[in-house]
Amino acid sequence: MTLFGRLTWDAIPFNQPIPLITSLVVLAAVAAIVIWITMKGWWPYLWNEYITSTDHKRIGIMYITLALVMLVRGFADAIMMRAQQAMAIGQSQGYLPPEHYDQIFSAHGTIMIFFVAMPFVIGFMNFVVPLQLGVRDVAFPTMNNASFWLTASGALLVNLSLFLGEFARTGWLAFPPLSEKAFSPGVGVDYYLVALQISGVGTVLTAVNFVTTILKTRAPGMSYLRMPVFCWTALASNLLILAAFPVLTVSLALLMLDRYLGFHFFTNDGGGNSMLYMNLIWVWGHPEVYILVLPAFGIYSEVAATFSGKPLFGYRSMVFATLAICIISFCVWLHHFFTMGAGADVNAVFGIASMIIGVPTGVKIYNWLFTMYGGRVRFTVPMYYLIGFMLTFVIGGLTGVLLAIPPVDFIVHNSLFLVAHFHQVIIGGVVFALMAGYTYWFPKAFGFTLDERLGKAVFWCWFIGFHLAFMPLYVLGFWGATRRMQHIPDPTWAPWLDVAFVGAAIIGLGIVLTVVQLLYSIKTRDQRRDVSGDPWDGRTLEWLTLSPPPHYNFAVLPDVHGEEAYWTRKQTAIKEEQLIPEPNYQPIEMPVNTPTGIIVAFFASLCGFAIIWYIWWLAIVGLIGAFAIFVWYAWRDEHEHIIPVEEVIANARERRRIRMEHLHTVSQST
Amino acid sequence: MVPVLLTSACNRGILDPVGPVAGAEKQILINSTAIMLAIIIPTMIATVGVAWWFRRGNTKAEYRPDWEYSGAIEMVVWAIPALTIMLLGGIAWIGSHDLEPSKPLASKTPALKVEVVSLDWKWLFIYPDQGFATVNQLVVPAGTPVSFRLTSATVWNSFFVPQMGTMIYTMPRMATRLNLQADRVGVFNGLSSHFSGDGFSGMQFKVQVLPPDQFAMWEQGAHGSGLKLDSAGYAALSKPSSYVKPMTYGAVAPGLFDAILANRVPSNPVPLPDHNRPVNGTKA
Amino acid sequence: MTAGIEAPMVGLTHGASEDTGLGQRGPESKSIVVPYGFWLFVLSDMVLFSALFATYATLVHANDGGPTTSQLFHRDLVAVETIALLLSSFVCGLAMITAKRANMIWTQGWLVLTGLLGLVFLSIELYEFASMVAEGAPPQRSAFLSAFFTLVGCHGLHITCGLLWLGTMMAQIWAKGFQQHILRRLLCFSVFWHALDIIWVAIFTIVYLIGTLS
Amino acid sequence: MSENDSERLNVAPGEPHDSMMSETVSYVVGLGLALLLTGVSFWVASTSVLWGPGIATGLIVLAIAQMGVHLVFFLHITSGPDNTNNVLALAFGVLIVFLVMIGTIWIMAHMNANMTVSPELMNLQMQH
Ligand code: HEA
Ligand code: HEA
Ligand code: CUA
Ligand SMILES: [Cu+2]
Repeated sequence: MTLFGRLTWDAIPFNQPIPLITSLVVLAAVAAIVIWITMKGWWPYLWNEYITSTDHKRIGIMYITLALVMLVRGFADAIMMRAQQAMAIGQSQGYLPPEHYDQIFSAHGTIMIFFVAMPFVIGFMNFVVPLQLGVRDVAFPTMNNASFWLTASGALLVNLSLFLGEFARTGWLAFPPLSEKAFSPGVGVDYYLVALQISGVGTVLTAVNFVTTILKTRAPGMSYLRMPVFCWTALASNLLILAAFPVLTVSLALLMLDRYLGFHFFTNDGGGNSMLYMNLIWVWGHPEVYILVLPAFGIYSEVAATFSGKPLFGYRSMVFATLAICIISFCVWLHHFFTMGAGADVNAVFGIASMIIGVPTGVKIYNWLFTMYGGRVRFTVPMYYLIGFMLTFVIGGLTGVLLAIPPVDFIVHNSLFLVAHFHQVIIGGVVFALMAGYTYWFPKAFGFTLDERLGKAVFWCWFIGFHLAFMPLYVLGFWGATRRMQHIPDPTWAPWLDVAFVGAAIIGLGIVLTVVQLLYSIKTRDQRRDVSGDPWDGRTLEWLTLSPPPHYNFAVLPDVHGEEAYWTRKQTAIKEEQLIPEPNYQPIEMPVNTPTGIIVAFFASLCGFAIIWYIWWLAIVGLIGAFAIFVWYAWRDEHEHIIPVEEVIANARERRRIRMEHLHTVSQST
Repeated sequence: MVPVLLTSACNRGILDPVGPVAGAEKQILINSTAIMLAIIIPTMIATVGVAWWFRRGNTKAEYRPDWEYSGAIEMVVWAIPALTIMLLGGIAWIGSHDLEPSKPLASKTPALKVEVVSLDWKWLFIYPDQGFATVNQLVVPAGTPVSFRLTSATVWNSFFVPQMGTMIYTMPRMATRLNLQADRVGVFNGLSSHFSGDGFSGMQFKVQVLPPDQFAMWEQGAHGSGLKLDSAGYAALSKPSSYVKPMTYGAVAPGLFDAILANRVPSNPVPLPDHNRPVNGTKA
Repeated sequence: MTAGIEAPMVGLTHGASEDTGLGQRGPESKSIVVPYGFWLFVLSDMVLFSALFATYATLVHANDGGPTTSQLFHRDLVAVETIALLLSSFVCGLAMITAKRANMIWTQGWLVLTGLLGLVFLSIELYEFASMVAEGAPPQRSAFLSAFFTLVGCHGLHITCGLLWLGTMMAQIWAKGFQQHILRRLLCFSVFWHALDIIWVAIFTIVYLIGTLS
Repeated sequence: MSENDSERLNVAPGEPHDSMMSETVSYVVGLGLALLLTGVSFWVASTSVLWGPGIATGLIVLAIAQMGVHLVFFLHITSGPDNTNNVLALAFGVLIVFLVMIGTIWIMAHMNANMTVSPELMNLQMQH
C-alpha cells in the first residue's frame, strides 16, 4: 500500500469534460468567496458569530444556508437529468453517457434528501423550537454546533467526489449486490457510505437534543397541550430520527463490512442475503420521508392559524394525528418492495397499514381547511404556499395510496409514476413548506421582511413549474416508462419529456427569482424593517421577542397562560390596555462559543476521506484526533458567560416600549 | 405537438392490458382512483372556495375568531377518510391474494413453463420443456397461462411486461415465481424495471404473442436454429453487453437455470474495471 | 420551596386549570436534562442492536456449508463472561453510591474494579474470536459468521469505548474532584454500562444458549 | 444543593435516590436476581428434564425477566410518577425494537420460504 492508498492522479476526471469543468467552476467560486470574505475582513465575525456559535438561531441559519447551497447542486443534477431524458430518445444517446447519468441521479437523490431536505427541516427546528417553547437555547448547545458540522462534513465528502474519483452509480439507496465490491469496485459507493455515516451521527445527536429540549425544557406553564403544533411535529420527527437512523447506520455499516473486509451480508456468495439490505434500509427509509414531512405539516399549521386570524382548528386532533403518523410510519416499510415476492399475506398487511396513514393525514388537511373557515384570510406568500400545498399534496397522497395497493404497485413500481408520486409529496409537501417557513420566519431572523411581489412570482414558478415537470411523468408511468433510464427507447414519449423539461426550467426560473428576491430585499431593507418584532400578528412566543432576537431570546422566561401563549398575552394586554408588570430582571448565563464542533468535524472528514481512499495511517490519525478532542472537551471546566443585567434590562425596556406603542395604535384603531 | 400527443397513444402500457392479470390490475387502479377522486376533488374545490370566501376583504363573510373546535366536524373528518380506507383496504386484501404473482392462473390449457434469467444487461428465456432458449425475445402462445421462474445471474433486475401486468424482481441465488397470460396476439414491450448498472437502459426485450398454431410452428423453427447454449455459449453470453439483438438458441444445456441459481456457473466472468462502460456496439 | 409543590398531575391537562401537569415549572435543571438526553441516546443504541439482532436471526442458518452455531460456541466461557460483566455492572453501581457521597478512595477503587471486570470480559471475548478465526471460522467464511462477529463484536466495541470513557472519568475525578458536572457524566457512564449488560443478556440468550440447544 | 430541591418531581434515569443503605440493597438484590436468572437460563439450556421444543421460548422469557431486573434495580426505572418521561421514552424504544425485529424476521422468513430452492439443486450452497 502506498502512502496515499488508492489515491492517484487518475482520480481526477481529466478525461471527462463535464465533471472537470463543473469542478473548476465550483473551485473557482469557492476560492472567490474565500478571497472576498478575507478582503472584507469578515473571518473573525464569522468565526465568533457563526462557526463556533452555540446559539440555536445562528446554527439554524447555518443549516439553512448549507441546504440552500446543496440545493443548487441538487437542482443542477435535476436539470441535467431532465435535459438528458428530453434528448436521449430513440436513436440519440443524449449528452450524458450511462456511467455519468447514473452518478447524477444517485447524487441528486442523496443530496436532496440528506443535504437539502434534512438540513432545511433541522434548520427550521433549530431556529424556531426554542423560541416557541419560550426558552433560551436547546438542551445541549455545544452538541448542537457539532451536529451541524458533522452534517456539513458529510456534504463536503459527497461533493468532493466531483473532483476526486466518482460518486456512486447505484441510486440513492445503494442496493446490493450492485453496490458490492464485485459490481461497483470504484470509490463511488464508499463516498456514499462514509458521507452518510458521518452526517447520520450528526442527525442522531440533533434528535437527542431536540427530544430532550421539547420534553424537558419549556417555559413555565407550557404544558404539552399548550405547545405550538410545530413543536409537536418537531418532537414526532425527532423521535422518528432517534428510532430510524440507527437502522440506517446498521445497513450502511454492514455494507461497508462487505466492501472493506470481505464479509458476506449481502453478497451473492457465502450465503449472503441481499434482500436483507432492502428490508433494513427501508425500515429507515420509510420513516425518513415522514421525518421530512411532519415538520412541514407543523409549518403549515402555524401559517394557517396566523394568516386566518384564528386558532388552529382541532388542535388535539392535530396532535393525535401527528403521533399516529409517527407510530404507524414504522409499520409500513415493506410497501417499497411489494414486488419482491413476500407473499399475499405480508403484502396485504403492509399495504393496508400504509393506507391507514392517509386517515390522520386527511384529518390534517381538513383541519387546515376549517382553520381558514370563519377566519380572515390574508393572502400572503406563506398562505399561497399553504393553499398550493393543499391542492398539490392531496393528489400526491392519492397516488401514494394507489401505490400502497399491492396489485396496483405490481404495475407501477419503479415507474415514472412513482417518481411523480414522491416528487409531488416532497415538493408539494416539504419544499412548499420550507418556502413558506422561509418567508414567514425571515423577518424574525434578520429583522426585515422579504419582498411580497417577487415572493408571489416565485410561488407561481414553483406551482406551475412543478405541475408541468411532474404531471407528465404520471402519464409516462402508465405507458410503462421506468425510472433511472439514461436512454428513452420510445420516440412517442418525447412530447411529454419536453413538457417536463420546460417545467424544470420554470422551477429553475423560480430559484433564480428567489435569489433576486433575497438581494432586492436586502437592498431595500430599510423600508421593510420589522420594528414590532411581530410583523404578521403572530400567535406563538417567537413573536414576543425582538427581531432578530437577542442571543438569550427572552429577558425573563415568559409565563405561559392559555393555549396560544403570545396571542393570549396580546389579548390580555389589549383588554387591560397595559403590559404585564415589569418583572425582576436577572443577569443571564449563556453557554460560551466553542470550536469543538468544527474540530470534531475536521477529524471526522479526515478520517472519512482516508477510509474512502484506503489511506489507513490517516484514518488512524483522524481517530486519535477525535478521541483527543473528546478528552480535551471533557476536561474543560464548564464555562458560561454572564450577560450583565444592565444589558438585559436595556433590551427588555426597548422591547416593552415598542409593544406599548403598538398597544396604543391597536386600541386607537378599535 | 397535439397530433403527436394523440398518436402516441398507440402503445399505452398498463392502460392497455392484454391479459387477465393486467386487466384486473388496471381495473383496480381505475376503481381506486375514482373512489379517492370522489373525496379529493371536493376537498380541492372546498380549499379554494373557503380560502377565497373568507379572504380578509370580504365583508360578507362572518369572522369567528374563537371557533376552533366542533365535535361534529371532527367526527366527519375522521370518519370520511377512515371509511374510504376501509373500502380500499378490503380491495387491497382481496387483490393481494387474488393476484399474488406466485399463484397459478386458472385455465383449461396447461401452463407453458419459462425460466427467466437476467444477465448483464439482457434477458435469457429458457423453455425447459422444449429445451431451447431465446435472448431478449419472449415468445408465448395466446390464451395460455405462462408460469415463470425467475432468477438473476448478476445483480437484481425486475421482469416487467407492462401490458401483461405484474412485475417481479429477479435476484441472484433466488427464484421468484410469476404467472401471467396474454390473450391478444401481437408484439409488446418488456423491460427491466429495477436499476442494474450502466447498461440498464438497454435491457429492453420484445414479447411476441402468437396464436397457438403459429406458436407450434415457431417452436419447430427454434429447435432447428443452430446456436447452442452450452457452457462456452453461456460464458460468451454472460459477458456484459447492452442493447442486444434478439436471438434464439436451438438447444440448451439441461439444468442451466438451476446451475445459475446454485452459482455453479461463473456469475460475473469479467471483473469490471473502475470505469466500466456498457458495450454499446450491437444497438438494435 | 420543596414543600410548596403538590403532587403533579400525571399525564396531560388542558384548558382553564393553571395546573398544567409536566412543564409547569419551566425548564428542568441540568442534572435532569443531561441524563435524560443520554437515556435517549442509549435507547437509540438499543434500536441499533435490534437491527443487528434481526440481521443475525435472518442469517443464522446461512452458514454456506461452513461451521454452525453448535460447533463453535462454548457455554462455559460464556458463563464466565456473563458473570464478569454482571459483577462489573454491580460494582459500577457501588461506585455511583460512593461517588454521590464524594468518597474518593472507595469510588476510585470500585471504578478500577469495574474496569478490570470489563477487561476480563473483553479478553475472553477476544480469545473466543481469535480461536474461531484459528479454527477456520472467520467472519469472511459465511453470512452467519459475518452476522455473529458483527453483533457480538459491536457489543465488544461498546465495551471498549466504555473502558476508554471509564479511564477518562477516573482521571477527571482524580484531578478535579466530585464536581456537579463530573457526577452527571459518571451517572451517564453508569447508564451506559448497565445498558450494555442488558444487551449482553439478549446476546447470551439468543446467540449462545439458543444457538447451542441440541 | 439547591438543584436537588426541584428534582423531587422528576428524576434522571439511572439515578439512585434514597439513603445509602437502600441504594446498596437495591444493587445487591439486583445482582442476586440477575445471577439467579442467569443460572436458571444456563440450566434450562442444558437440562434434559424440560420439553425440548419449549426451551427456546423459556429462555427468551427468562431473558426478558432479567432485562426487567436490570432496568429496575440497576437503572432505577420504575413506574413511579416521577419517572413518567423516562418510562415513556423506554416504552417508545421497546416498541420500535419489537417492530424492527418482529417485522424483519417475519418478512425475511416469508421471503426465504417463497424463494428457497430445493436443497439438492442448491448443492447445499444456500441454506435458508
Ligand atoms: C415526504 C415524502 C413522502 C410522503 C409524505 C409520502 C406519502 C405516502 N406515500 Fe410515498 N414515497 C416517498 C415519499 C413520500 N411518500 C418516496 C421518496 C418514495 C420512493 C422512494 C424510492 O423508491 O426511491 C415513496 C414511495 C412510496 C411507495 C412505494 C412504491 C414503490 O416503490 O413501488 C408507496 C407504496 O405504498 C408509498 C405510499 C405512500 C402513502 C400511502 C403515503 C401517505 O402518507 C399519503 C397520505 C395522504 C393522503 C392520502 C392525501 C390527503 C388525504 C385526504 C384528503 C383524505 C381523504 C383521502 C383518502 C382517505 C384516500 N410511497
Ligand atoms: C428532497 C427531495 C427531492 C427534491 C426537492 C427533488 C427535486 C427535483 N427532482 Fe428529484 N429525486 C429525488 C428527490 C428529490 N428531487 C430522489 C430521492 C430521487 C431518486 C433518486 C434515485 O433514483 O435513486 C429523485 C430522482 C429524480 C429524477 C430521476 C428520474 C429517473 O429515475 O430517471 C428526476 C428526473 O428528472 C428528478 C427531477 C427533479 C426535479 C426536476 C426537481 C426540481 O423540480 C426541483 C428542484 C428543487 C430544488 C432546487 C430545491 C427546492 C427548494 C428551494 C428552491 C428552496 C429555495 C429556498 C429558499 C431560497 C429559502 N428527480
Ligand atoms: Cu430469496 Cu433466497
Ligand atoms: Cu414509504
